[in-house]
Amino acid sequence: AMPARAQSGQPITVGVITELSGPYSFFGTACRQGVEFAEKKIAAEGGVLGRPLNFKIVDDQTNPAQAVAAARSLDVQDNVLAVTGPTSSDIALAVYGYAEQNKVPFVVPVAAFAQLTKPGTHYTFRVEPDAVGWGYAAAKFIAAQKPGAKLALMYNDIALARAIVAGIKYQAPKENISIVSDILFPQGSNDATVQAAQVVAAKPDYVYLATVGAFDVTATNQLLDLGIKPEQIIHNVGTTSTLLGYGARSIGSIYGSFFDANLDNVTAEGHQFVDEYTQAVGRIPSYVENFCYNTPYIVKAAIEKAGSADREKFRDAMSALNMVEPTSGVPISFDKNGARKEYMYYMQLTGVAPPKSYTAKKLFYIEWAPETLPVYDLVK
Amino acid sequence: MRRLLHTAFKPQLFLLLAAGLLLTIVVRENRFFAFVAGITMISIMWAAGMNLLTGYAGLVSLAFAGIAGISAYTTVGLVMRLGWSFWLAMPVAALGAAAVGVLLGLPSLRLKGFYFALSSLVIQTVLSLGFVYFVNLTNGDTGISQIPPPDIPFTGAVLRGTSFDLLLTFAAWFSLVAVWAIVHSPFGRRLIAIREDEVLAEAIGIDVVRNKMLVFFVGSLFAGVGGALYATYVGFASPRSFDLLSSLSIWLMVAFGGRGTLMGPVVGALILAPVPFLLQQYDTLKDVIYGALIIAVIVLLPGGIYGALVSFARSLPLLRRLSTPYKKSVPHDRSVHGA
Amino acid sequence: MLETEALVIKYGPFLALDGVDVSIGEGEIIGVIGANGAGKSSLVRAIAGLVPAASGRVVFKGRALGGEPPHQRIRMGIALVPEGRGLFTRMSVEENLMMGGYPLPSRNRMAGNMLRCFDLFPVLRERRHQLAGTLSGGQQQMLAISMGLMSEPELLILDEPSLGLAPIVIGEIGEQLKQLKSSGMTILLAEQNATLTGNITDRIYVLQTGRVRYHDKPDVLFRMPEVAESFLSI
Amino acid sequence: MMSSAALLVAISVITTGLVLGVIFSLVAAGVTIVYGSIWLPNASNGQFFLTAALICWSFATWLAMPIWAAALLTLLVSLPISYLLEATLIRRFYDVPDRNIAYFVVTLGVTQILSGIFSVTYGRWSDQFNLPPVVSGITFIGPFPMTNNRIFVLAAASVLLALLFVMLRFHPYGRALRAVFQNREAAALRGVNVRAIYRLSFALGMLSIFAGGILYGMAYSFDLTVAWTMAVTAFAIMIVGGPGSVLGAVVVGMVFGFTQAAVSIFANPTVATFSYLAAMLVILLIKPSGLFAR
Amino acid sequence: MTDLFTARNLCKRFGGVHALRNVDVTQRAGETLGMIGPNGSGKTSFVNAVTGELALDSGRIDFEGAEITGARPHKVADAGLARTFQAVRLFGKLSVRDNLETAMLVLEDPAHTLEAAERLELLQWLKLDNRLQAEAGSLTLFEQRRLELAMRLMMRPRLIMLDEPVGGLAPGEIRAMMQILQELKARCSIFVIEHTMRVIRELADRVVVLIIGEKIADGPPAEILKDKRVVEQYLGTAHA
Ligand SMILES: Nc1ncnc2c1ncn2[C@@H]1O[C@H](COP(=O)(O)OP(=O)(O)OP(=O)(O)O)[C@@H](O)[C@H]1O
Ligand SMILES: Nc1ncnc2c1ncn2[C@@H]1O[C@H](COP(=O)(O)OP(=O)(O)OP(=O)(O)O)[C@@H](O)[C@H]1O
Ligand SMILES: [Mg+2]
Ligand SMILES: [Mg+2]
Repeated sequence: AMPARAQSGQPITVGVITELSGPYSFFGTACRQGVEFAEKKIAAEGGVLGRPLNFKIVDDQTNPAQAVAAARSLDVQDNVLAVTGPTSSDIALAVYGYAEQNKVPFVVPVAAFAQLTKPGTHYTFRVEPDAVGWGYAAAKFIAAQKPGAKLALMYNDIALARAIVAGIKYQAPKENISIVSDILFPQGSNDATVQAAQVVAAKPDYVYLATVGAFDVTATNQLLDLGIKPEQIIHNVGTTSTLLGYGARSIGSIYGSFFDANLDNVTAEGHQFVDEYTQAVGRIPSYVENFCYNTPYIVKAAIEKAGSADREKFRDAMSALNMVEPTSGVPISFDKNGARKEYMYYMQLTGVAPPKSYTAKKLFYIEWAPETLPVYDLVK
Repeated sequence: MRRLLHTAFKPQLFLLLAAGLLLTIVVRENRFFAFVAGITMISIMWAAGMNLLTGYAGLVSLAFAGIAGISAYTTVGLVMRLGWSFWLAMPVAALGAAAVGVLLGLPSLRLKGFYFALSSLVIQTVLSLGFVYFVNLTNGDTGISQIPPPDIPFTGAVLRGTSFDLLLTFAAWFSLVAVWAIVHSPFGRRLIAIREDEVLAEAIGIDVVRNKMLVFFVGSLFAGVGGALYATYVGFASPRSFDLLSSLSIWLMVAFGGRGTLMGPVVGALILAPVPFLLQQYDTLKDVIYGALIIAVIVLLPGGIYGALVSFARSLPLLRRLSTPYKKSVPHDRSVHGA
Repeated sequence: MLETEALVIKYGPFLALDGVDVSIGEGEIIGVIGANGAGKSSLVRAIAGLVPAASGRVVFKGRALGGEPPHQRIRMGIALVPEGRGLFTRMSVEENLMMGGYPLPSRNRMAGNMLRCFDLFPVLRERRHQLAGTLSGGQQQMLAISMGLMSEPELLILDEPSLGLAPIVIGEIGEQLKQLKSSGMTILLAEQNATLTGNITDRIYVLQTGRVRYHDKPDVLFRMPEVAESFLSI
Repeated sequence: MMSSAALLVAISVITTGLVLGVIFSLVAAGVTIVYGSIWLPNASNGQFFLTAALICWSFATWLAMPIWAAALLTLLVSLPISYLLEATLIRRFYDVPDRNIAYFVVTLGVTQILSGIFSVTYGRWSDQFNLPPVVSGITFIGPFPMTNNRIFVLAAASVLLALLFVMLRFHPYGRALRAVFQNREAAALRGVNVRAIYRLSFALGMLSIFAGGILYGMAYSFDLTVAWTMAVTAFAIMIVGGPGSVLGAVVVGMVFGFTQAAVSIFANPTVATFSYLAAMLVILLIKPSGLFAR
Repeated sequence: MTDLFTARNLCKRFGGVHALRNVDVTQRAGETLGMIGPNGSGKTSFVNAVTGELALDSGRIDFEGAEITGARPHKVADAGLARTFQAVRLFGKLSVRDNLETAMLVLEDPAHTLEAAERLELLQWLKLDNRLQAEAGSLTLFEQRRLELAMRLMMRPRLIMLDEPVGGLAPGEIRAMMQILQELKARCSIFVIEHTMRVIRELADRVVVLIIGEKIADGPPAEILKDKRVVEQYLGTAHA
């Protein structure tokens, strides 16, 4: 009875602009799943302020112009409270421009661009820690594992990877890590054998991979072919499909993460999410789905804090927000530019059970404040 | 120039302008449709330029979007970094892009027919790689966001909302006027002559090299101006906005509407440009519908939609003057041209 | 050998052939002459299967030809050397000749025929490796005729073979055709004028705007002033 | 005497160049045969390349077929697909003027449809796909360990290319194909069944594109983005090599393969990529009809 | 009479083939020069060389006192030297009018129209005035040859080089064409390649004979056509 009455109010709508087609359709769809799960649960829990909380999902076709158009239509046609959704960073940045110019609150679930929260940002909030920070964390992790380690870098010519590498290169000297090989792949590379050979020749302790999509798996396999040990390979992050893609031979390899079903900090609700998601999709969720699942809760919390569905009030509530991820208990708060308090896990793959799941154990956890490193000098 | 003014006052072109303005006014209340209309106007402009190259000069250049991109990035750079006025930056950028366009057109001097098209496809990929690679100029695949709309000189105000839409409508209309003027000028005739038979063209005193370079310059100007407007209108520019797919879709508007006719590309743009926006809800079917649409048209009306309309159009005096009829080439393999 | 019966050919509404009857006997050389647009090419193209007959029929060796496409008709023994020569400009002379012998079952027959063509037109032997497109106009014509011969046709059809040839070569070709005739080949010759047809043909059909206007032995025909006037060589 | 490190890199360049080269060549050969006879610039060749890999993957994962069976079956599947396309879309343009343009539009439509379908199906299931190795184990070439799987891919592709080459060079079909390309009516008059040649070329082209896709899937894990890169590469190779010339496709394909393999040796891979595409344009300016065009 | 154009020892080889060997040709203003020679003797190559289609190995060409060696075809046309092609070449898909107007572009005077009196009488003379709307490709060969001629005359050339102008025409048409060429003399100088001796005999003031790329004779038709070598290697006894 209680929920029924609660939802009597007229609905609050939040726009979700994400990649349901085009090159990023995989992440967009995964993200949509996460959002929809949360939407259902929130509805079941009685919505927010006694009003239903709806998420209107629009396909941006992995195309900036489309994304901007979508933002515009959500803004002016559906008059949404806020927008969220993109998983591809340049798409997110396109929407960012619109959001900041038109004063539409924008909650970015999975996009690691520091630019999304550059100084002066007012309406945008980034849930995922930024890429430069990933690099920083990697350096910290490697130093903790093996003082004075020799590190090889392999990365694609994409902004995300360049940002990560910038972070590593900034922190490495401080941790006296020596970078023995630094290999950039043009976009559309097919083969990494030669580069792998170059890496082998440089005799590193660790190889840090910031490559994308299928090429990431190819590169990994070719490193292993040339005799690099799984334990020496560090993937920038691990999503379920790639971790399974690496296959049994790369058990022991390391990857960065922000949420993992195998972590022991996963809450009851977290486990419920993991189970339901696995049920529905046939694959355990990774940090991507997790961020997308948590985002509606962040929105909900902010609305409750604001006590109304007014954009300005909502925005203020967001920046003053102080909560924990319902799935993992990791704290969530944003600085004045909307950057989330940074944190990162490093996990080690201990087993794979394709196509459904894998097991892994935590090696390392670190938290730090966004201002710890000069992010915006490192990436323009 | 005189000719241009002269053309601008042709009643039928005025009618077009009126129609365009009307559309802009009608949709102005709904900013979403207004935005889609705006993009369509830019597409019309691009299609017009592409048509000049493809339809009249017979030079299929699939590096078109790349050239638009060069102009866009230059404009943005000049405006956002050097603080130039858009109205100074845009022409400079467009001219620069046009110069590059001429450069990239050089292969067409040796490569005949569709062969040039295929090589331009490769050129486009190189440009795309470039946009990603020269991070400090283009901000790589991150793209550049918060691009300010054009300023209104000496007022400190900026051009936004409906006034910007109106500007785009004018731009689109003007590009049609320009194409019209060119096609009906000696230059236009030379282009057609070159398209039909280069050797004969030279034998009757037409400087093939010079005219080809010229048309690449003019065509690229359309690309450039369009690019500058696009970036400022969308407020964002990234390599994805100016990639091979963009080139192809512009070219498709021309082929779809009808090559070598003034109105064909307009029709093409009016139909194809809005499709992806209006189908945003149908993410699973969108591409299939788009593809099927293209195939259906080319199968049913090989001359493009407008090509099919022309015969009918001839019966209407107004359209007749608007249409340089679609010409089909002789059914002979040596003319279906290749290397 | 071959008859056309009330053959009609239309290009859209345009009537190119309007009920033409010609008959060619075994081992004859038949001429078809007519001004531009008279319908010579249309006639021979119809016989070769390049254009469909709107009505009427083509009977070859007692058998009515239906919709057989050119590639089947050449295997029946009908070879057309088309107007405009139909060469493969970016292939060597040799390769062109090989294409001429495409229907032949055996390679050595191909080789044999090629040698005969080289004897017929020695210049082709010199130029065997030159691209056909770069041959002079006349050389191309010689190559075209040779290609027709390569497939050992029973009926060889030539559409304006004398086009662009030096007078002496026209004479030679005349001689060659006579030889081919004596070796039992049947030949149909479409020409603008009588320089070639005049002295070697058994009978001549004069086409005018899609109809057979006259049909008789050359000497008889050319005694008619109106024929002589418009077709006798200059 | 090279240091073993240098040797390792050197051999890796050679082997990688070969593997990439043969796959490029195979796809380019498919493209060049089709364009070099029907005047059909198949914009969807990349998508079909991908289709092959995906079909093979589906057979292997869903039907749990042994990989070699999956591969063969996929090759077979290409035939009905070619036939369907030929019968529905390709055939009707055989007599159309400017048909290369018409074909480009049509195949772009096909590309749109296929990529649309893939991005909402496979694209949503995974962001990368892997085929199990055909053969396991590693063979040492000097200091360089090469997986037998890659050796297999190299061998298989080479055999297919050899077959194609021999067929086009020594079988009358090869000459007939070029003849049809140059002057279709004349070819018909010389006894060539033009439509049969068209059909054969199309099927043959699709077959080698499919083979390329399957072998690529065996050598590398792949995702949907591979389609466009491959499409452009194949066109580039065809232009430089000359239409209809399998030899050209092979030689230029190899050059492309080796260049890509060697780029990382240079200071800056992206610049290297620019430079070889630029080199391609220069070659075209010098010999517009393509290196091996007749 | 002044020299209209002179070609000094032109040489052109194609691989082993000598298309032209030290060919010297001079034509005076107002004179009609004929060129004959066996197939493949280099006649077309000569024209191509003069009009810039073909790059020479060596040699020098002057037109109206100015050197045009190696000038691109459009420059040559600009200079007032027009040529036709052995196989008729027109903008087949365009109308006769468009063909003509395109040919007039070279004059670059904005005022010019097809309706200008001088042009109208030209068209009447060539009997094209009532075919203006027809598609050039659909004309009969004879009409096409006339259109080709008209297009060149639109360019107001001083010299026009005709490569086998009566090739493929029926005898009646040939007579008509010869009549046209006779009248053409009044308008500009003519250089004509032909295999039809009557054309040479009746039109040419002087004939040049090429054989295997070499000039072997040069003189008035009457003598040349009796020349032993010409008869043996080109005309054949039938014609003598
Ligand atoms: N493909 C076609 N479409 C339309 N009309 C055509 C076509 N081919 C020929 N014609 C017309 O048919 C008539 C006969 O043409 P055809 O070529 O048979 O005459 P011809 O005697 O061969 O002339 P020529 O001596 O010029 O070769 C001509 O009026 C020509 O214009
Ligand atoms: N591009 C080329 N490559 C090789 N050889 C060529 C080329 N062009 C012409 N030739 C050769 O040069 C010679 C002269 O050719 P040209 O066309 O000038 O002869 P022509 O006198 O015009 O003969 P015709 O009277 O038959 O037209 C011929 O032997 C021809 O084969
Ligand atoms: Mg004819
Ligand atoms: Mg000649």
